[in-house]
Amino acid sequence: MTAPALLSVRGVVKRFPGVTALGGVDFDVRAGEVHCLLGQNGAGKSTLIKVLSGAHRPDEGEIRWRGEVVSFSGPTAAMRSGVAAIYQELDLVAGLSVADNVFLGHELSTAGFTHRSEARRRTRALLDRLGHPDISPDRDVGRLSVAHQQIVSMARALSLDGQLLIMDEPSAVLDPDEVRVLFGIIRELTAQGVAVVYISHRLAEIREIGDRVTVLKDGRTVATGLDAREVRTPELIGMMTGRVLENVFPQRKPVDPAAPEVLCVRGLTDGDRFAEVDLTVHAGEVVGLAGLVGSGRSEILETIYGARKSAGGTVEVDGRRLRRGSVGAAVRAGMGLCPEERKSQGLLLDQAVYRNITVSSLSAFASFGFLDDRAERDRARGLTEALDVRPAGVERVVRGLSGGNQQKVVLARWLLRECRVLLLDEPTRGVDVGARSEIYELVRELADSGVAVVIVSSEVEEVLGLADRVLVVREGRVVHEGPADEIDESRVLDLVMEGHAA
Amino acid sequence: MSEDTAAAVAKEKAPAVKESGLSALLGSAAGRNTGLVVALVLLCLGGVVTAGDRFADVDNLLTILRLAAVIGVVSVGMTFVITGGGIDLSVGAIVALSSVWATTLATQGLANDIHWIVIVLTALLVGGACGLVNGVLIAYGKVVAFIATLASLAAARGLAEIISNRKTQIVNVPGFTAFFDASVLGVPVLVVIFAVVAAGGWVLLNRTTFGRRTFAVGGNPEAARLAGIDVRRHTVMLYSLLGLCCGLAAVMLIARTTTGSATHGGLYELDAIAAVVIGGTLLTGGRGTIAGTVFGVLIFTTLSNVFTLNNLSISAQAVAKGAIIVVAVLLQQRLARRSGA
Amino acid sequence: MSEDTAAAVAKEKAPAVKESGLSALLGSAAGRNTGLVVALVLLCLGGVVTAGDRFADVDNLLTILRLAAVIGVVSVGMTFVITGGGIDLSVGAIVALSSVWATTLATQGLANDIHWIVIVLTALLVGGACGLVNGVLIAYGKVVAFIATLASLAAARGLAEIISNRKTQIVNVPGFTAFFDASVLGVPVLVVIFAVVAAGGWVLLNRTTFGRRTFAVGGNPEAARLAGIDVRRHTVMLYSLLGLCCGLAAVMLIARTTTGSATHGGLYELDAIAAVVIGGTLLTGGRGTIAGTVFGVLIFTTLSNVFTLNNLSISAQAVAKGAIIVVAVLLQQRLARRSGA
Amino acid sequence: GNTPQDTGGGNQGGGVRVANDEPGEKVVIGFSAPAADHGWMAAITNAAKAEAGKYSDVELRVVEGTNDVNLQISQVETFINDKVDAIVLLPFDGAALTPVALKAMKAGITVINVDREFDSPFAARSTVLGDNYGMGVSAGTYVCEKLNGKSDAVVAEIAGIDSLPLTQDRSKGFADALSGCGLKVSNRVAAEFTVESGERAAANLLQAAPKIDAIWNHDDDQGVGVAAAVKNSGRGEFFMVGGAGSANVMREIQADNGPHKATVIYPSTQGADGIRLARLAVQNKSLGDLVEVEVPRQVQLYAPVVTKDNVDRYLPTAFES
Ligand SMILES: Nc1ncnc2c1ncn2[C@@H]1O[C@H](COP(=O)(O)OP(=O)(O)OP(=O)(O)O)[C@@H](O)[C@H]1O
Ligand SMILES: Nc1ncnc2c1ncn2[C@@H]1O[C@H](COP(=O)(O)OP(=O)(O)OP(=O)(O)O)[C@@H](O)[C@H]1O
Ligand SMILES: O[C@@H]1[C@H](O)[C@H](O)CO[C@H]1O
Ligand SMILES: [Mg+2]
Ligand SMILES: [Mg+2]
Repeated sequence: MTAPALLSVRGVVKRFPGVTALGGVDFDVRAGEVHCLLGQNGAGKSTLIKVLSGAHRPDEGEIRWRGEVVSFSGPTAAMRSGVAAIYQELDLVAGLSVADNVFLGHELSTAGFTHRSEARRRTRALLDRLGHPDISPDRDVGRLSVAHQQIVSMARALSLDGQLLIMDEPSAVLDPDEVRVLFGIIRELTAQGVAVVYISHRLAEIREIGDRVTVLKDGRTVATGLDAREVRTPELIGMMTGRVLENVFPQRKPVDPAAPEVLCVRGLTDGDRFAEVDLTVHAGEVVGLAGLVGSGRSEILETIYGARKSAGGTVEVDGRRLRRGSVGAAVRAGMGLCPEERKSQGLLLDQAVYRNITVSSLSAFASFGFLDDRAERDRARGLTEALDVRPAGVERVVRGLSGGNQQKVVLARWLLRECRVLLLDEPTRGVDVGARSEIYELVRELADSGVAVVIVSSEVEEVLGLADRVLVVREGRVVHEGPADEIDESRVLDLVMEGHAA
Repeated sequence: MSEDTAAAVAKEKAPAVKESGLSALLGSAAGRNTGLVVALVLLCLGGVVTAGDRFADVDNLLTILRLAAVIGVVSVGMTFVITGGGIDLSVGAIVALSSVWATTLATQGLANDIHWIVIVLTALLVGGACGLVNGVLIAYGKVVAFIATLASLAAARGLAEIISNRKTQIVNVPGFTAFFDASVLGVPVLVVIFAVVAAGGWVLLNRTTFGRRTFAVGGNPEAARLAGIDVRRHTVMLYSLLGLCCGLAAVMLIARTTTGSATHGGLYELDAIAAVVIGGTLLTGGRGTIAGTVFGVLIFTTLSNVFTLNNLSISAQAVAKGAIIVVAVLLQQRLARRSGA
Repeated sequence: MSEDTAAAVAKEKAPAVKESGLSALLGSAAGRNTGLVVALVLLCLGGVVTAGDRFADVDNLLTILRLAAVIGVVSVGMTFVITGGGIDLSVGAIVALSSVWATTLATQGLANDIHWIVIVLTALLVGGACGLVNGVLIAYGKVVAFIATLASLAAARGLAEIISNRKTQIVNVPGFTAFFDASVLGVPVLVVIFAVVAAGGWVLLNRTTFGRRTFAVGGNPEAARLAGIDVRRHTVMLYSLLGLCCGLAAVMLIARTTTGSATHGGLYELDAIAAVVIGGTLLTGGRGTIAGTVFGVLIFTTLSNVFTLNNLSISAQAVAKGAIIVVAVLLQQRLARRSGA
Repeated sequence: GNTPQDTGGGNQGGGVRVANDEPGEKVVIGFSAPAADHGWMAAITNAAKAEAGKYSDVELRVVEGTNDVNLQISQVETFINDKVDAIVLLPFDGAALTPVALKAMKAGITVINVDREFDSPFAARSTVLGDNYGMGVSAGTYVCEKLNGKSDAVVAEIAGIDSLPLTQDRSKGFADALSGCGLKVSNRVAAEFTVESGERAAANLLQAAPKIDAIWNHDDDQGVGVAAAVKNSGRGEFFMVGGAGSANVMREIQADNGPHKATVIYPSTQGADGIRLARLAVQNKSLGDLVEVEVPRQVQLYAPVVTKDNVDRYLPTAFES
């Protein structure tokens, strides 16, 4: 490929108060290619995206678009030039319909009056193209699952008809099936000459869809223009993290068959999304729930945790039955939940990292209700160091952290509490390769110390690699249960999709 | 592409209009506002039972509507600001200042010399300008809306007092009074104005890009910015719009009372916000309904009408009002939940 | 693990306390509130320049503090509710109702027979109960705080009027008056109470689990819930706390005026919310500062005092007040931004 | 000059020139009143200012009008700190301001209480009062006369701010006078002394009572709104009596083209009287036409009924609301 660069970036610098997010980024994007951006959590990928799409103004550096130096005055200017972006933080407006969100800012209108049916029709077409005839253009976006919101974001980006499409971790919330559809569309677009900048922490995806790779580390380009199919994995990881990682999934210890049942769920039903779920987790065991997006796994976890009221069934921890619909009771009994949507369900975005970590363990730091602030910070510091949260500093406000680092903060909260039962819903979503193996490591250590772990993940590989036992959930029912080493990825996918028009 | 669109639009316009016609509008509004409708109906039933014909009389219903009109216009404007994530405490003061400015001897002189429309234009201009100042302070000065408009409240009332020398200014412009005292097919002009503003507000909020963007700015300003919306400019427009509504309300109040006064519009901020919020608009922004606001206004005005018809003591009225508000809201919630909205 | 923690806590307690001592407290409070401090200092300078010794006189400063005390206590309570994501419009009405209930003939009779503390307890009880009702309506009834407390406002004022038969009730309990009229080392008891409430509020908000949970509940209620906090119970506690503050404020107002009255506490809701918000507490919840609130209250009361000393025209005062509020906020923002906070 | 300067305000304070007007020692007077949220209250302050302006030996300090008793108390405290010679105080709530007035008196400051009465005789050197009960009686008596024995007459009342004791006094006087001729109030609403509230209350009242013979409205500023509502309703079967005595209403009475046929005066010149009394008391002068050596303890103003026949006499001192 010797086509001239569609976009060329030189020496871009972006600073935030106290942090230099980008310290000199160079890379080129050619028409018709899929250019992948790789880097650890906090490396600056999302910031770069925002600079390119006009959402941030760079402090230094030069951006050339079709050979001319440009300085986008805002997102509108970028969109007009043909740059469309899907942001990591799913910036949609709850309360507006799907169609309204798709055309927000570039509404179809005459003299200010919107053409609603036309917008609906086009949205319908875009959603169909994305393999989602099930999403209604009239639905309130706030009521959609994250996965479906991601689809809407993609529809929105497609509706802009851009020459450059930037996607910041689009696959994080999608299941394999949907990723396949997404890749189909990317291929379609690149064939028409559209350039795609693609961000993902999943190296397999990069190999499958990418043409060239640029690696960022601490806000700088460490390598650019690498061939996505040729470059070797250890080399990539080395460039991203500066160290060599092997053996992503930790060694499993066989579960002691005599270990006590810590979590025991019987006939759990919510009367809507799932029914008759039985689940037993022994001390030291990791149980994985596999299933498609929307299969009801999150609801199952939330109901076990008491965050939703069940319609029937029981939940016991260490043989003691929990009150229905009471998170307090679950937490007191030693349960912890890492929710699926970290931003809306997990984090106190405007508060310090340490406060986010200790919020569920406050009484451990208090005597007569008075907190020992310093002890809190120290414990939190220990955990953030162990999880390699970057930038370091427990006083930092969580909002300023990158997506993956935010995820680690939520994890740290429950690590601190030392639960009896830990429910993890997509714990590695948006987490980089390095930190991922650290999280796997931690989960394993917790299990080995006697904690009962339930993990939901859309990455089958992760479920199989981490769990001792696997449950496959389809449309709210458990359709398979068995040891993880007796089943392989394709079998799980078959079970997951059975009866699903794939 | 835009030609495509135009064609497609042309083709689909007819059915679209049919679907979004009056009955659909009423249907959907009623659906989402079941609780409010029920509350209003119960209130009216209460009126009929306790006051009989005196309540159900056309004159009385027109009286309720006329009373609702002034605060109604302000509330429609307030719906936009709140939906857009803001709040405005200065509306009453803006009404006062506009009413005073539009009825100074100088303005009335001009009105008599030129045309009574001068009074209307002055009030709209003053109201719009106040709104503009609020908007600029909030959007560009980054002063929290609550504080910025609280400051405007103090300043506008003070200014109104200075201009009027704290006297009630009586209007002596015959054309003006005649126009606003008239009726159109039996409906008082003030009520017609309210209806037009409400309908216009509904269209603006639900059928235009301005409205869509208002939801976005209020619901998720960052997303709105990323979508290319100029959030600050939009915010200024929202407050200016509300300011215009206040100016219009001032005109209506001048017509109703035949006066301009620095004491006009007392506590309108609370009344308007209450009507908007009880109507179902979220105080945190991003969700708003004009129909709900209109119901909210009607509930409050009907309530005081029924109380007066029953000769209830003011204290008992207050207690009953508190209780009824809570019941109305609980009703609205239960019914809205049931209908899955 | 909890033993580990406990041990760690015990070990580290001493230095932690040292660091969080008075100087650190003042330092950090001043740091975060630079703009407010500057605004207050400028205001005082203005006072000294225009009124000289009449302003800088001890008696005058005590007058300012005494004025600040009543609304100050309410504002401290309001800081909790707003930080916790709520709002309370009924505070003035609760003050009125508490003041009336605590000064009925019956209560005063008991107070004369038993001890004047009966008056205090009655006011606290009534205030706390009102807060509890608000909290329950909001947390369990799921009525929007704005509407729930607006309803309480109406109901509590109405009730106060009914109980007092709209007459000002005069207090004739010598012990009560004597106690609250006294001074401690030259500082009036009312001011001492305010200081204690502010200090207690600061500790509660910044140094206890209750305070920390308040931030969490206000910052992201869903996340707080999933983190195991009983958000509804906490909400009820927040409103009850504010209710108690209102009860206490009622006691202070009774002491100051020797009366209970249904008209007491008019518009305290606006004053308190304004002080809290100008102090830097976010109206959307999740961020709150007691020190800021105290500065907010002092700014408003000093402003009134300086105006009083200067014999400014009343209307001009209002205009100036508006302008000064805006300037104070802009100042606070610029200075806060510079210090990176 | 040693004569009171004409402020050009014209109609405030008829004031005859007497020897008392000769300038004496300088008197600093603090003045505090409730918020000027309605015409009468604004007029009170305007009249006080105008009166003070007439005397070269009076320095008047007017503070922000407020309905927060706490703030008003602190204003008086500031006056005490400032060691003013006299305080003219129209308290938002008489009882609530009593302690601080007592404090002022103890500090040797001459306190003149206006309109709303303190609950201790020691809290003021002198009190200038309107006659609220008497106002009701005057209005009621006039209504009785006008209705002339019509026993089934419908009488309505539009009160002012209902939580004020003075409103209750007025209503009581009105009811007492009506019962004298066998009538009673059949419909009663309360407004807030403002034009707008008067219009609103009246609009509802007119619906509540399909047929009315007489209406008494407590306050003429709100009366402007009441008149607008009446005009709007097209009703004219009744006559109206006003209250307080604003120039606007008196002009209507004079023109005899609106519902207002009479009004009962509640002088807004009380504030001005307060200033004069304060000055005299501080300067140890006596009240001109009285034999007394001292300023009297209490002056209660008369509440006459103004009708077409005598309106010319009252119009010049009526307040422009
Ligand atoms: N608005 C902001 N304010 C302050 N710091 C910020 C802000 N946005 C990003 N940063 C900082 O900039 C750095 C880069 O963040 P960015 O979100 O670009 O990382 P990323 O590569 O996208 O990481 P991830 O893979 O976790 O999404 C981080 O250190 C982050 O803390
Ligand atoms: N096919 C669907 N039909 C209806 N609702 C759906 C569907 N798919 C997703 N949803 C919505 O998505 C939400 C999330 O679904 P759920 O939590 O059960 O998915 P999951 O199995 O946990 O998948 P994920 O891994 O994406 O969280 C549901 O509450 C539901 O509202
Ligand atoms: O405030 C009231 C009213 O204005 C009334 O009209 C006269 O008496 C005053 O005290
Ligand atoms: Mg990112
Ligand atoms: Mg899920």
